[in-house]
Amino acid sequence: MELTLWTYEGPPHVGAMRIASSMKDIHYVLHAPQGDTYADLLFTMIERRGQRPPVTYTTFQARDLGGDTAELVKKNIKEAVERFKPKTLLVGESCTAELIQDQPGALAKGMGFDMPIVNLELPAYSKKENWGASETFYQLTRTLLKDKVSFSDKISPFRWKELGRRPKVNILGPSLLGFRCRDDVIEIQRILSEQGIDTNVVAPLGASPDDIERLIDAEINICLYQEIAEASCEWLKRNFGMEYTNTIPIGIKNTIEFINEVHEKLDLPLTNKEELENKSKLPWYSKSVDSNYLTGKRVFIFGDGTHAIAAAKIAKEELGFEVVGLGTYSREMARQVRATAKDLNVEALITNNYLEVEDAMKKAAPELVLGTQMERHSAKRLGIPCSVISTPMHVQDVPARYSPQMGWEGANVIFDDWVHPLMMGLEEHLIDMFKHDFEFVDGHQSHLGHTATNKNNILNSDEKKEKNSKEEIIWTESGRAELTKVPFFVRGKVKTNTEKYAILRGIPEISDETLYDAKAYFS
Amino acid sequence: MELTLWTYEGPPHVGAMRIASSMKDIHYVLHAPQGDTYADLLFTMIERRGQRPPVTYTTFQARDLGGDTAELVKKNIKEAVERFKPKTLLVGESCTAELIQDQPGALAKGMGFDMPIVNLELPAYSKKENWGASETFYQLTRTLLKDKVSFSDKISPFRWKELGRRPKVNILGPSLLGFRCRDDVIEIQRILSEQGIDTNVVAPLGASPDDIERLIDAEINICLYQEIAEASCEWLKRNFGMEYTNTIPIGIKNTIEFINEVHEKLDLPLTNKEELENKSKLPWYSKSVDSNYLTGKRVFIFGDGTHAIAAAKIAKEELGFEVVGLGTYSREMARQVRATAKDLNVEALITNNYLEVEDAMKKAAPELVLGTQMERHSAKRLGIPCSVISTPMHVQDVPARYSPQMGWEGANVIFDDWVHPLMMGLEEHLIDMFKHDFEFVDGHQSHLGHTATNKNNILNSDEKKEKNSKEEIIWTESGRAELTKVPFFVRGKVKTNTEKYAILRGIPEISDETLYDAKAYFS
Amino acid sequence: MSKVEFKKETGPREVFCGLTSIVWLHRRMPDAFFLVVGSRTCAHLIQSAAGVMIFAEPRFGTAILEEKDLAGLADAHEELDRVVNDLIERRPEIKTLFLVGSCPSEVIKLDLATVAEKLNKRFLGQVRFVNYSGSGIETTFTQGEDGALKALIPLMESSNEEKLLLVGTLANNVEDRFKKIFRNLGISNIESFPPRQSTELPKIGKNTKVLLTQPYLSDTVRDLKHRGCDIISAPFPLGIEGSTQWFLAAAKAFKIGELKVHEIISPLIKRAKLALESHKEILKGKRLFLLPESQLEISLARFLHNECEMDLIEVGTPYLNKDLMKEEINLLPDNTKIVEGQHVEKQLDRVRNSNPDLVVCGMGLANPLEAEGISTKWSIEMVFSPIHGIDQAADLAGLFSKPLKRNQILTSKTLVTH
Amino acid sequence: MSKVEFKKETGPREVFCGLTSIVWLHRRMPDAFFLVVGSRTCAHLIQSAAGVMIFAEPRFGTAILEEKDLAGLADAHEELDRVVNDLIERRPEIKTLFLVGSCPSEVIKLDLATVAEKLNKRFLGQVRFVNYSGSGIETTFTQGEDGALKALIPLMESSNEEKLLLVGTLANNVEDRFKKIFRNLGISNIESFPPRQSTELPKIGKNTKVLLTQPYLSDTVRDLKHRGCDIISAPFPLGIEGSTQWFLAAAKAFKIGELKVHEIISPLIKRAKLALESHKEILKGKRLFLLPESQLEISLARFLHNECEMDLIEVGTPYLNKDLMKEEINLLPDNTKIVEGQHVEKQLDRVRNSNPDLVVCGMGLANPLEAEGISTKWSIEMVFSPIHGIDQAADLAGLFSKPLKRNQILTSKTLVTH
Repeated sequence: MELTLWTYEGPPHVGAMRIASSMKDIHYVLHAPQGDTYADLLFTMIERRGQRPPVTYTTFQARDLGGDTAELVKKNIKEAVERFKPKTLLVGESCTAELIQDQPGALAKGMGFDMPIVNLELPAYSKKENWGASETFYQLTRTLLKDKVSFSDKISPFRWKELGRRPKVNILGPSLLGFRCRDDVIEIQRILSEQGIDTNVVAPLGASPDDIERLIDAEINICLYQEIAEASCEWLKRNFGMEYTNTIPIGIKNTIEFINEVHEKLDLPLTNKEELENKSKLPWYSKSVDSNYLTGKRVFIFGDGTHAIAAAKIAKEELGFEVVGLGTYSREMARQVRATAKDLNVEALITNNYLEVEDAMKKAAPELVLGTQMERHSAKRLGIPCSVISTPMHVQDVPARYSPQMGWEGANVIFDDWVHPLMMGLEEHLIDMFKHDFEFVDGHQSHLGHTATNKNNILNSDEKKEKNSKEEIIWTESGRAELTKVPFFVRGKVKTNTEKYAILRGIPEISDETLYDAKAYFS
Repeated sequence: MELTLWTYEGPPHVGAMRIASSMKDIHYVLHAPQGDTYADLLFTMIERRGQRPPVTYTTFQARDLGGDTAELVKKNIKEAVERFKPKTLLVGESCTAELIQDQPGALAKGMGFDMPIVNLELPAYSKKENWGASETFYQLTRTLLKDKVSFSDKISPFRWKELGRRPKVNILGPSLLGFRCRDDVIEIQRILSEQGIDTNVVAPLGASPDDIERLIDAEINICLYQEIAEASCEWLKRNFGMEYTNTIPIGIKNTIEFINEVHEKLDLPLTNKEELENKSKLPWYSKSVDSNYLTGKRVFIFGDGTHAIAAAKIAKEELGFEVVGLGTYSREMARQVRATAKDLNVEALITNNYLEVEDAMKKAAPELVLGTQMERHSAKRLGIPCSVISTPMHVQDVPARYSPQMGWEGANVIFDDWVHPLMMGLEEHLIDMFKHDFEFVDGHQSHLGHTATNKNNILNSDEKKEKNSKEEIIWTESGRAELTKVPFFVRGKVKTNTEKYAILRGIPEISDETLYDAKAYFS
Repeated sequence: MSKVEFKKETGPREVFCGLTSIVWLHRRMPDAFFLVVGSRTCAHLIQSAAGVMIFAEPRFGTAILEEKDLAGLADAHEELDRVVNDLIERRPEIKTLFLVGSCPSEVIKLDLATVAEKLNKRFLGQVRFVNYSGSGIETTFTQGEDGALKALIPLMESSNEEKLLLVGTLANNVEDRFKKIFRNLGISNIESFPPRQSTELPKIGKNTKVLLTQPYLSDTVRDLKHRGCDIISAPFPLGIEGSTQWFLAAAKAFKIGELKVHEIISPLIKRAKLALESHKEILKGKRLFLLPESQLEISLARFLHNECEMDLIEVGTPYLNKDLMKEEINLLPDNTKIVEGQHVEKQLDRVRNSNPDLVVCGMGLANPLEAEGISTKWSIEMVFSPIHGIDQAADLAGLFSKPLKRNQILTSKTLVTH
Repeated sequence: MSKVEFKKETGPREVFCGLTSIVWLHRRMPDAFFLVVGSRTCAHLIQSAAGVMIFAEPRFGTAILEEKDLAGLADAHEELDRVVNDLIERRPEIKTLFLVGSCPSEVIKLDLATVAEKLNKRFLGQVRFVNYSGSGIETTFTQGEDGALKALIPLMESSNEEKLLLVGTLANNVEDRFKKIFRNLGISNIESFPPRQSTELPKIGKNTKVLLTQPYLSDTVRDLKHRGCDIISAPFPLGIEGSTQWFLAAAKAFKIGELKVHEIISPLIKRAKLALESHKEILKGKRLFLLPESQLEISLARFLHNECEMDLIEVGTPYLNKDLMKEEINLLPDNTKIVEGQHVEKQLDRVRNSNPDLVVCGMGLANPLEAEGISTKWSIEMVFSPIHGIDQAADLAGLFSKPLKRNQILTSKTLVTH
């Protein structure tokens, strides 16, 4: 049993719903009690969908348990098939139904329909949402393509040459409730098209079962989100020899590397390499002298594997930040996140517990947090600017405007989204610094809260706790006075460093000079 | 003499610089002392331009005044022409040079150059930046095209039919330091192109003098920003018979009306009218049930004429807000703003004094402010969410990402930019409402400041002032207690209304019942 | 009883389960903690329904069952013990801990009552443990509150003091208004259940006169009756009419004359009618379809028809206690069609065929209906907003007039939904 | 004096005028108000230079001349009178009002001295008026402070008390550090000019020993000399070397032994050297080009060469007072090329031809140079940052190492600039 106040991921059947809702001509009969219908609102409220998810809940009740719930399943399957006439039927169960073992998938298969039926067995007590989505997409792909395995030759990534047409690729992974998938797909298609590469199928987002059957018309697969598509890509590689890409095109460097990888895999010459550097405004905006203050800003990153890894790279190499924390809730991508963290000399935080993330954030004393909606709120409590880079998300993460994370425009979006909160933080500081009290009797309203006041609170409350753990280090009046002169956005770090230094040198009282000594020591 | 702590517009020669810097192959010799070079940073820092403005400052000093400043002007003109080899030369003076009456334009014309020379006389002591930009663009257009007037027939807007080609239009008005001009131009060109209409010339942004000479190759002009382009459009109409558009395509309704207007002027049938309604996400996002709370939100609008008028229309008709204040600093557009305000039953505020705007804002007790950077700061002080819709702007108003205000994507951008601050305000409120004290000892960090606390301060300080003016109206304990139960974002308005009601009815003390009476009265 | 048409329907539903009521119960009693014993689905459900509240207020959580907990019940009990210990150690300010059963815990027959009993012994004098089920196989949405209140009744001491007991969660400011009005009527001993602190449970007995504020408390009412309480029969205090009759019924139970009641509330009624006017203008003659969710549907239908002059197409309700709803049903117009239960697909067919102006429904259905050009109001807002009482009648009407007004402002044609 | 190469240049400039110094002066003396008498250009210039400060702090403003003010000077005087009256009515907390002349007010010969005199009489005991010119036809950037301080000298009372007077605006925390160190040296009577409150002007006289903190105060120094003050000759306290010699010079003036000075500051020097190390690693051997703006250029060049081992290509300065800068110039390496004045186009040609690693320049030039692939540091930051003193040496070096470090991190090729 695990005590959970909040969870980054839903249960695996919600992952299955993400795949079903992303696609056309699919229906999902879910053996589940009435309460599980809450999941519909994720799609209709967060994504503002104008269609209900294509899901029929069997809605069994306590009184049905004594009777024949299997009959209830069959009745619902029959009604759903008649009403929605899907081209492929997904059948599965949520946590409660898993316990009563009605085998809805097997029941469906015995009902004599001639459409493909995918039996989804998603262990609700050990797996989570992204795994469920990945497994569903994999089972669906497998079901619809398995008969073609034996009849098909291995697919050569170069065959477009013989076929005398532009190369074709599939874009796999984008789904509803994924972070900015809607726009990433547009951006990546645009980039590929500019390079003379056609998109064969995008799936699951917007695809029908027919499209899944057409996957093997492409030469290679673009694995756009590993959390969702890697299992399917791997199966397609094993069974049809289809190569797939490993680079996630988030940030300028990764986008260029991605374009390179696609060209290499297809054996297509890359003719406009020089141009690529100038497709996004990020490099110039980052180089512009007003961005100089970004150098070395301490950033803490937590999110899904794909976005956390990409964010770390952009933060360090493209914006000149210092990454002081990196983590993910995607256990499936723990290995990759650990590798990236190691390169950055930080320890990766792999957890599903947001309180641990908040603690780590507090310890790292960052100047910017990049995280999920939960980190946004944790950062808010700590008075640290934050930008959201990953699911789980809220309705404000599904903007009306074109807001990809990937490709050239994605890099532009990232520059704006990450720098704006920092800039606002700096504005706070400057206004605070330049304001004079008698002119601001009502107090100055801040988007970060009354930074100065609250920061002091945080310092004070930290202090109380730390006094015990750090063997009663005392701040003298001069030390304390000097500390308040340090700009707010580095004050936390200066305080920690000075105390570290004092412990190291066995200095029991921190004066203004200790502060300068520590500053010199750590510079 | 006018006491000014801050001004919405710079002097007219800065307007001229905006035109010169927007264009290619132009150089501007400005008779001005060294300090006036500050204007370069508007372009290199706010717009992050990688080129210096094409301006040579004569840099006369006190010691030159006794001598021959006219010679200094000629020396600088000569050097500038030799170094920069412009195709057209602008010559003018800033405020100080205007006083010493060297007539730099006349001097330049006497120097025997064979390029066109535009003599800019911009009265610095009575006109402002936008007027200067408009006048410069007009003088430039006139200078480059005046010789063609007598040789040219009136241009028929229908001549594209006889010529057997797609209709051609000019897009006039976009300039550097204009609000989102860079992206508006792209959006409008896209929309016109989809309709089968070609862009002949965009000016001044990106145009050369040769392009100005080509203006008459188009059938009609798109007057995209009246502040800058109307004078030129009018001259082109008078002298070449070129029609120009009046609708500013900001918001869905105006964009559709704009497309209609262009089609009508060109006598081009509009074939995809039905489609147009669905080109932007704004209508659906606005209709989505999570937007229901937007209905009747009180919004205060202040900016340049073009953007303020457009904002009022969108606010009312497309987002369902109530416009409680509308104003502009553009005296040239006062008539139009007054007309719009009249339609909305509010009084237009025409002023260049930001303190007057802040006062009006306070009185109107809005829930959202749409304004310039100055209104953003005023709103911040008052704890009201704000979105920036107009110049004058800061570096954060020149985002890396595609951020038009016009057309379909412009409407998407507007939805996000206006609703996000409101949503954050609401989030504050909800978190505040749902939080429980003992769990938030450090206080909750807010992007609006500690709303509750500060709101109380504002109420209290207001109260002190109002006690005198409103004949000592007293809030009883029950009235005060009831008022604190009102959600923060309407509390100010409820307070004002209740007091209004009390005065109207001659009630000296406001109890909880008075509050309910007033609420019913105003509902 | 008026000639109302009743129908029952079964099939797939689109409703919240009883766990959702934790979202307002934890607000009402900030010294309590609600620990759901369930699956990741339960945790995800509550956080999805709670929205932004989850970020401010972790006074509810889930003990998520894992593979190993399913192996043997003994182990599960032990695990739950551990989780509760951890929780109480970290949150020593908790005074009452609700162990909330869920679909999976019910199916595997986890005995929360026994667990609660053991824990009560161990934490005697520090934390009280109660248990109830919010499972979706037994309860719908607001029924969760019924379960939670019922679970508290055994903890309530007995007293023969005469008092008025308001039963059902109210917004604090509405509660204050009601108490003020009752005091003006001459009823001074008034208590609320649930109280604002879980430890301050009212005492009850044969002189306790129970006045329900919410219609979904069947089990609670039954147990209060068993404890000797007198249940005042009345419609519910939604709208002017319902509230007036509700006050009258209470007054009658306390032998206060009707005249006195009218004297106190007629100024309130007068201004409420004034305030209602602008909303009525929008709602009048509009056709309303209520889908089942909150059990408030019948009272809302009565208010919206009788006071706002809306036409009722169909009134859905997840569950119907004809006895408790008797007074309400009497006030409904003839031929009102009440449908208990749900077959969501068939019901939506009826919605589409009946061409309604407004549909009251859950958040999962609202946007899809809007996309079809049908205005909607989400029912969940009714349980979060202060809508009870005469003074709130206009605000209650406003919840329904606002989407219609918005629809008038914005273009009304069917939109492509991106 | 070392063999330094001097050159003068005239032509179009790219520098701020003296009005800009209001931006830090109003921060230093929060009880003062700076009223520029000028044009809309002046108002726009200050708000553009002040950036976000303008939103927080309206302690400066412009009386904007209009057509009608140009018609006759008498009317203009009257108008100014009216504006000042309005301002003081609205801002009764103002203690000192600086009337600041501008290019247009100088050209039309508006006599601010006479206006100030009249106003001083009228507001006697309430507000003091002083006037100076910040006009761009007479002053460059930091020279505005020189004018403002010079204008205050007549208001300073005389005293023969022995004291150390630090002259030139310092960041408050730097000032505190300096005072602490001087006290440790045994100098206890230390005052600053400008003071933190405009009304608390130090008294001066023949026992006042003036130690300059800023190199741009020629006129102020002249007038202080006239008042009998003793000017201590020293380099400026930028970097370890400059600060050390500055302390030594002050100590000498107070007859404090060198040994004592070294005893006090050697721990500071030791840690400053340690802190400087990482910056020196980046700066060492890099080629530096300083464009004229702040008059700090010579001191910066000395620090960056002698302590950070940068190579100096050209040191621009808007104005050179060889007397005041004597000690600094002595510390420069042989063959340093100092250029006084500016022809911005020719100077930029030299920048491009000399292939520098870093250019110090104004905000108007920085991004255009970056776009050509040349790293820059804006000079205006030097007058806003706490850079003085031994403890700040590493921070001062950091201002220059940061852009180079950033350049190393980001790709170094020439970019398309959108």
